[in-house]
Amino acid sequence: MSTMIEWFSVVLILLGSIMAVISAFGILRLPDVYTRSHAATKSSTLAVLLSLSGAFIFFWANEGFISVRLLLGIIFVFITAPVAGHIITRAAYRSKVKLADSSGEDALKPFLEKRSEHH
Amino acid sequence: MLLFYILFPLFVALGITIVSSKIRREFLGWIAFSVPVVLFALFARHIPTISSSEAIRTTFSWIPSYGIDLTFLLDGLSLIFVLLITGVGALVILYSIYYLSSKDSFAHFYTYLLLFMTAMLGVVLSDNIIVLYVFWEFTSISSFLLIAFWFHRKNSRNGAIKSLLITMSGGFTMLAGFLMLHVMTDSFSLRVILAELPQLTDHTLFYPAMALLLIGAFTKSAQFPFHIWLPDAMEAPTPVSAYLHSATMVKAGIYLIARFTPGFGGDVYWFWVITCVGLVTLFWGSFNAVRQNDLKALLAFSTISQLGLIMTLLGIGSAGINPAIGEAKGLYTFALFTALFHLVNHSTFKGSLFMVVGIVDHQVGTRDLRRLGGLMRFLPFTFLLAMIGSFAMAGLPFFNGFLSKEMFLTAVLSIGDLPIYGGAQVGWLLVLVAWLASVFTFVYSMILVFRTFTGRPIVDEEYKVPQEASLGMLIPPGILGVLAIGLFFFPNLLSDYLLKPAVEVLVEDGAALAPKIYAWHGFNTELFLTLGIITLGIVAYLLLRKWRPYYQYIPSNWTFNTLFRSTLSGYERLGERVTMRYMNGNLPSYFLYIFSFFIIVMWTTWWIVGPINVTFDSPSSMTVYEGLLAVVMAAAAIAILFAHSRLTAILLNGVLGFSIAIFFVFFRAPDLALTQLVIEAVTTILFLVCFNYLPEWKVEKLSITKKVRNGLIAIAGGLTVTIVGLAVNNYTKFESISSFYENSYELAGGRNIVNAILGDFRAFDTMLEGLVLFIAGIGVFTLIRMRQKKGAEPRENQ
Amino acid sequence: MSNSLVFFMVIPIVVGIILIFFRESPKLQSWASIGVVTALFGLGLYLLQEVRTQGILRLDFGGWEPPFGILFVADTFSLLLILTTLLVTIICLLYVALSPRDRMINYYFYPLVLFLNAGIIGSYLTGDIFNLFVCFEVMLLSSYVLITLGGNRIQLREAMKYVTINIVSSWFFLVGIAFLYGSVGTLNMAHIAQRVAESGSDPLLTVVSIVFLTVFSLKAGLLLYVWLPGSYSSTPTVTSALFGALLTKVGVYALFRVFTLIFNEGTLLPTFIAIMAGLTLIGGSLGAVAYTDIRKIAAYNVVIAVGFMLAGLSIGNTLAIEGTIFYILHDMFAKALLFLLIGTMIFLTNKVHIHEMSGLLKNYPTLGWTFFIVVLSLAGIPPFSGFMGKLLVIEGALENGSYVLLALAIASSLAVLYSLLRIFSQCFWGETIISAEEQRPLPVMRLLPLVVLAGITLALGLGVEVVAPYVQAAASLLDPSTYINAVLGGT
Amino acid sequence: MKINDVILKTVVKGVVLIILTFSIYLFLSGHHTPGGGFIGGLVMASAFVLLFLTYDVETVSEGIPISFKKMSAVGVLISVSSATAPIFWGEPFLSQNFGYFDLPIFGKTELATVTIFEAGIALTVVGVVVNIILSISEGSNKWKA
Amino acid sequence: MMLVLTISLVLFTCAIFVALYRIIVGPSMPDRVVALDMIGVNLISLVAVFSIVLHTHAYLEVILIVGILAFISTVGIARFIERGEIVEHEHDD
Amino acid sequence: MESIIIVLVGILTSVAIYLLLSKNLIRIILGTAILSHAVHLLILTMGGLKSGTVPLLGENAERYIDALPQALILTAIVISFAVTAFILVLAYRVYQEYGTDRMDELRGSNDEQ
Repeated sequence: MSTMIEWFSVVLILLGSIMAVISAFGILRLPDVYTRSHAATKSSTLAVLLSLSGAFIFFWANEGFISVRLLLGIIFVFITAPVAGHIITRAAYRSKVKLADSSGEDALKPFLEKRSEHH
Repeated sequence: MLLFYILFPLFVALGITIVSSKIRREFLGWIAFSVPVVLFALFARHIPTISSSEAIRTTFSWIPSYGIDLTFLLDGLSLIFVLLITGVGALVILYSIYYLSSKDSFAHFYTYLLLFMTAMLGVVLSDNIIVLYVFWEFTSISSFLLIAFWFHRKNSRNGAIKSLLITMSGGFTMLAGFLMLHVMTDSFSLRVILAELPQLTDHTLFYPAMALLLIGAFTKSAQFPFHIWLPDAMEAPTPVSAYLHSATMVKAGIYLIARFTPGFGGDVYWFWVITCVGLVTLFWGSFNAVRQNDLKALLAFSTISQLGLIMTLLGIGSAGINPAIGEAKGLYTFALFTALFHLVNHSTFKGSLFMVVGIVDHQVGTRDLRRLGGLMRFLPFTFLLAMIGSFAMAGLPFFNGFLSKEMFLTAVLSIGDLPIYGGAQVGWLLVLVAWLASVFTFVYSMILVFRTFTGRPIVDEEYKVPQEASLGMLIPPGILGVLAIGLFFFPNLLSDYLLKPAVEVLVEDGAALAPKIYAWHGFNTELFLTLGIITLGIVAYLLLRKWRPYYQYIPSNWTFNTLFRSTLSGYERLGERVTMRYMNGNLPSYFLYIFSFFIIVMWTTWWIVGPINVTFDSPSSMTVYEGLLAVVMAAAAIAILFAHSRLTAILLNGVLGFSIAIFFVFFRAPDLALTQLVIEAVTTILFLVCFNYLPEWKVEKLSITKKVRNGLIAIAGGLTVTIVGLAVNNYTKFESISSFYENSYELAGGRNIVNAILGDFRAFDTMLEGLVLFIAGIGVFTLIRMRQKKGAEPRENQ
Repeated sequence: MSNSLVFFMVIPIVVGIILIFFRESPKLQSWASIGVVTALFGLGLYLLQEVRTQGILRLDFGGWEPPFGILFVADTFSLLLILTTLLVTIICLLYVALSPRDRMINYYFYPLVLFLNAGIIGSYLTGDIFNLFVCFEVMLLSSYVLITLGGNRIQLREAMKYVTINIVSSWFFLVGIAFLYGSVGTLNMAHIAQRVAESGSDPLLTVVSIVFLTVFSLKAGLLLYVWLPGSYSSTPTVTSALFGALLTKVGVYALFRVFTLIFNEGTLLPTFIAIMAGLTLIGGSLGAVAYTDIRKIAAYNVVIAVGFMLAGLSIGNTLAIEGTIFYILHDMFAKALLFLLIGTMIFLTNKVHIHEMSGLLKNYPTLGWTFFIVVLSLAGIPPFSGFMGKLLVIEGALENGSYVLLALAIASSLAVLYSLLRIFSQCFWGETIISAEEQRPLPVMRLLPLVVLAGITLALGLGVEVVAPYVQAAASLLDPSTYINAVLGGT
Repeated sequence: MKINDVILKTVVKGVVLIILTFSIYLFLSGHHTPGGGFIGGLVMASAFVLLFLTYDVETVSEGIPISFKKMSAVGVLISVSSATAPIFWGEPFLSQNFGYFDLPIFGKTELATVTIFEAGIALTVVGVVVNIILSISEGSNKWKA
Repeated sequence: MMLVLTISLVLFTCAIFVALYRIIVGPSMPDRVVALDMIGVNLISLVAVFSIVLHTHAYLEVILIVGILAFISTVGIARFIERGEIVEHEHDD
Repeated sequence: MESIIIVLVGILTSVAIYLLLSKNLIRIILGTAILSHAVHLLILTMGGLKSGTVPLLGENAERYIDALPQALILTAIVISFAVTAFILVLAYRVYQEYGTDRMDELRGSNDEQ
């Protein structure tokens, strides 16, 4: 039984690592910071969730040890990773990092310009 | 008892400083005057005891741990000196009361003078050489203060500093010499040292000690080539010159050499060095005295010359100590005796001459020979005194100088007969030098008296008509003049009571071998020499205008004075040039020195101590990711060097920090990993916070050579650390103490060993570390809060 | 076991921290700190007697037997240094308390001085090499803050250099500790000494010792004194005085401790130290005449003194060590006095270059004579305190045949004399240029600390005999077994 | 430019709570598992730093009216006094004691004096780190003004 | 099982490498921050796996810490990029 | 492993020294930061790297890793943090007063007050 669960957790971890590699590929290949950020936050979050859950389950199954810390960690990463992605992207936009040429038009720009006129 | 004699002037000096504001200034002078008078009387009381070749001794303990005791000894040699010090001192103080002007600070003057007196008494009475040295330096200091008494004058200051530097250098070398003597004999006591020295001639330190000692004595006694400070010291008030440079300070060197004669005397080098230096000084002093236009400068050179004469005599006389000297011992004892005799004579006539010059200066307002003349009419008594002094100095009959000059010639003539040192070859040369010097002496003596007092009076309108000095100023030189004449007629009185006991101290059976002094020896070589001196002297004086201008052809920048000056200024320039070069205020240069030093010393040590065992063996294996991480770190670190923006650099630094944290994870250090992570994050944030106020960095523009240089130093530094690290890693001789800490659960109740070490075994570190952090916090706070107020003076708030 | 040893460190720390809360009451701060330091001085005297009767005292923190815990070890040498440190601190604090109030008082000056003292004393007492590092850091951090305290922009600039160089030296220290721990596996200095001796002076350990030589040379200003003149000459008077008197001595102490206790074999290290000391003497002597800024001149005099002390160490026989101890004690007082005097001169004239001042002796006679005393004292002229040390070191050099060092030592005394006499003759002698109206008043109270220091240097010179037994006891440094037995020989 | 930080601010409130809890956990568990005064303090400090990053200084200081400078001073005082205390009952300086007690709720619990010592350290660390960051940000304002 | 774990370790490491490449190459600052964030996240996973490999609980704290710090650093750097001044003294409005 | 880490320490040291030798303030400060990284690794290596398990008792290990260097490093880390914080602020104050971050422009001359 416990070996089954252990194997399950190990597979989770492996999946996580594959996700990580995929997101890394995204980081490597995507054209601008906004898309890269997408790759980094979305899939990495998934990767870490998978691997942490794997570890959590492994310890549970193997030693009967319920790690509050791991659980906290999962929650924490789950909460913060998107926010981090959000603020980086915003910072990038505000500091006028160019969009990739293939992105089409900047939909936010007219709106912001209008607002700054307003002020 | 002797200690109190010595300290008496010191106490009075202190008293004078304390009460100076409450007492009339003349009265201070009289208080000061009473000191040497009382001391003279006290010392004179001992003449009968001492003349029967007994010595008076007192001992106080000072630093027994190092064998330094205040032992004082009054014997025949010291007695002459203490009487001179107190006697001349009394006269000088008396004179000074009338000499000093109302603008001068009496309190300071007498304080210094009495301090000086203490110092001199200490020098001649100490038996312990360290105590002797203490007083010796004390004489330098107090004379320094006296010379610079008019310190608002630049010349006074320079003269004082010059004399201090030269005498102090001499003093320091002498100290080294003394300490060598201590190393040789294991005693600080003069008597012990003098007794043991003759057996120690084979000791390696014997000649160094002698040389250093001689340097000390020569500097103090203004012997060639150290004489240069003396003319400059003439900036002192005249009473000071009269005291220091006729009777006391310069005689300290003489005293020292005389004192050590029983120890070193038998040595051939001692003999030749002192004799030759003395002769050269004698000649050089008199030769230069003739060209001087300043009366005091003339006296200064004449003093140098006379000191050379005494020195020569001491040198010749030292041969008498050599046991191999045999029959001729009497001859050399004679020289020693003459040295002491001339010492006394010189004090009398030179003291009076200084005072006379002082009177001239005081009454006329100048000492420049070119502006003086015909003063006989205005200052008749002074003229009389000047004549006595000068004639005594010139060695004319009916003055004491004649006697000692004759005896000097006898002594010099005897060098040729020297049985052991091989003086026969050069003896005649020495006689010639001595004789020439005597001719010059005669000439400058004549200049001194006749150029000043005879001839046409040169009285400009700006000068008041000079008047004869007050009685108080005439009495002291008068007394000395009377002595100068008196000693001619009754020399043996002096000889019996003072000189013979002194010679007895220097040479065994000295008193018995000492001659009786006669004014008339019959028609011998000496007399003819003297007659020659007088004849040639008179001719030379009359033809002075013809030959004196030739002096100007002697290149003026070849003197030792120039050497001294250029040494000092060269030292300052060198200091400035060198220091400004390497202490350039540039931090990178400083790091360059530091790391170069480290690398050089490390590699030198390797080279010297032999190879250390460096291999790449490691106890633990390496996994792939550890290797990868190491590569990542190395790459990140190197990338920092090429980072174009500071943010990149900081992020890379963050990568380094995080990687180290991972290493800590790999290497089983969870606590460290945690701390490192948090610290790294906080540090990065700190960097970012501060970056707001700092400029973006620019790419460094360094020349290729500098880049290569820096790179080499950097690589060498890293290499050094690596190599030693590898070697240490291989060194497994000792087990670490840390297995003890594995009992942490039993001992400290903690399962986390690291935490147990931090909180318990080595909690002290942790506590202080908290304090360090706290201080840093305060530091940041003050750095930001405390700023210079705009417009405030830079160092207002000290 | 004597808990009182730790008071030297704990009490200044506690009082310092409490004073942080009383930022607005400078009077309280000053008298409280003076009181504390004085009390510690009394304690020090008591402990000195204790050491004399009972031998080396030690305190194992937490009761952990050496070599596992940290411990304080007090022998005569360290206690003498502590007493001197405390006395100098008292006087410097008095100087501040009696001067007009300064803004820096409000910025934790007193607590920082107390922390500085704690760090210095900790370094003197600790018997653990890593704890020595930590104590150094306490001292250094306090000095970093003190050096910037005063609001002068030059201070900031020089502090930047001072701090970075010291960071590098701390780095060397850690490297040294790492190597040492890696090779002998222990941190307790006595234990290290034992193991190093066991190893039979392995070449590797000699190489490791060079790292320590670098570290302590940096701290002491031996050859690597590049940081010293700038930083010591930019700070306010009292800070310079404290630094000049105390800071380099800690490095000197560490050199003494490490190279008499641990790395005491072979001739290589003494040779290195001798060469470095010689170069330091030369460099200091050259620097002392290179500047017209009186603060710089004083700073280079510190360098010369360091060279002299280390010359004593490199000679290394009993006489030289005793002489050096005398000299260290003397130098702490004399340097404090020198810097205080120079600061007072600058305060009075608002000038720093020698040719801008003249005739101060007429205006301020006591100041002038005190300066004269310190000149003589520093040049090693009897009967002031510098003499005995110089005498013994020279004699030690003679016994050892170190003639070059001997000559350099003597020449450097002359350089000291000349460089300071230049100040005396230019600034104190000469025509008085300050008129009576312009003359800044110099209250007696402000002179008091200076006169007291001058008195101490005279008293130390005349009363050598009082100190001599302690100094002779302190020279037992040369016999490391006493120390090792006291630490490792059980409680 | 006004920046709307609603998302961040909302999330941070929760996150800070997590961090604070975690830091206290780290502090308390330090004796047996990784953690302890330093790390606990540092993590707590980082929570504050996060607050300052997200909000501004004034808002935070209104919410948490603590003088961090005094906090650090108190921290050092606590650690030093807990180190000194054993002297008064005749033990060497810095002696730490620990014992096991049966407490009503927690069962057998280890209580150690070292906890007080570590608490001092933790307070120091929090105080100093926050204080440094506050000082710098304050300095900037004055400078720009 | 070990083999799988090792494979995932290697994979995570590869991801970190790629992110590192981003950090070094850029081109914009936010790129680097994104990469840094990703390194943090991958590190968490790495440590988790490593704990399993080593059979220890000692590093579970590390996981959370890395998470916390990655977040704080990201916020801080983003702030810096956005405004320069990362801690503000007064209210925004 | 140890030798690799020691070599790594050497590389870090070299980089740090090179940074210290440059003129820019921030580079110098970064240099000091890297120096401390290097020495922390070095201390750890000196205690042996993987010679035992994590120094937490109760991990049922035969041998624990040398915990003493870890404690030392912890202290060293905190101290170097304190110093780094201080020197950073100092650097910014220097820049504020002098308007330059180049050390060669911060030499000072003989005739300043």
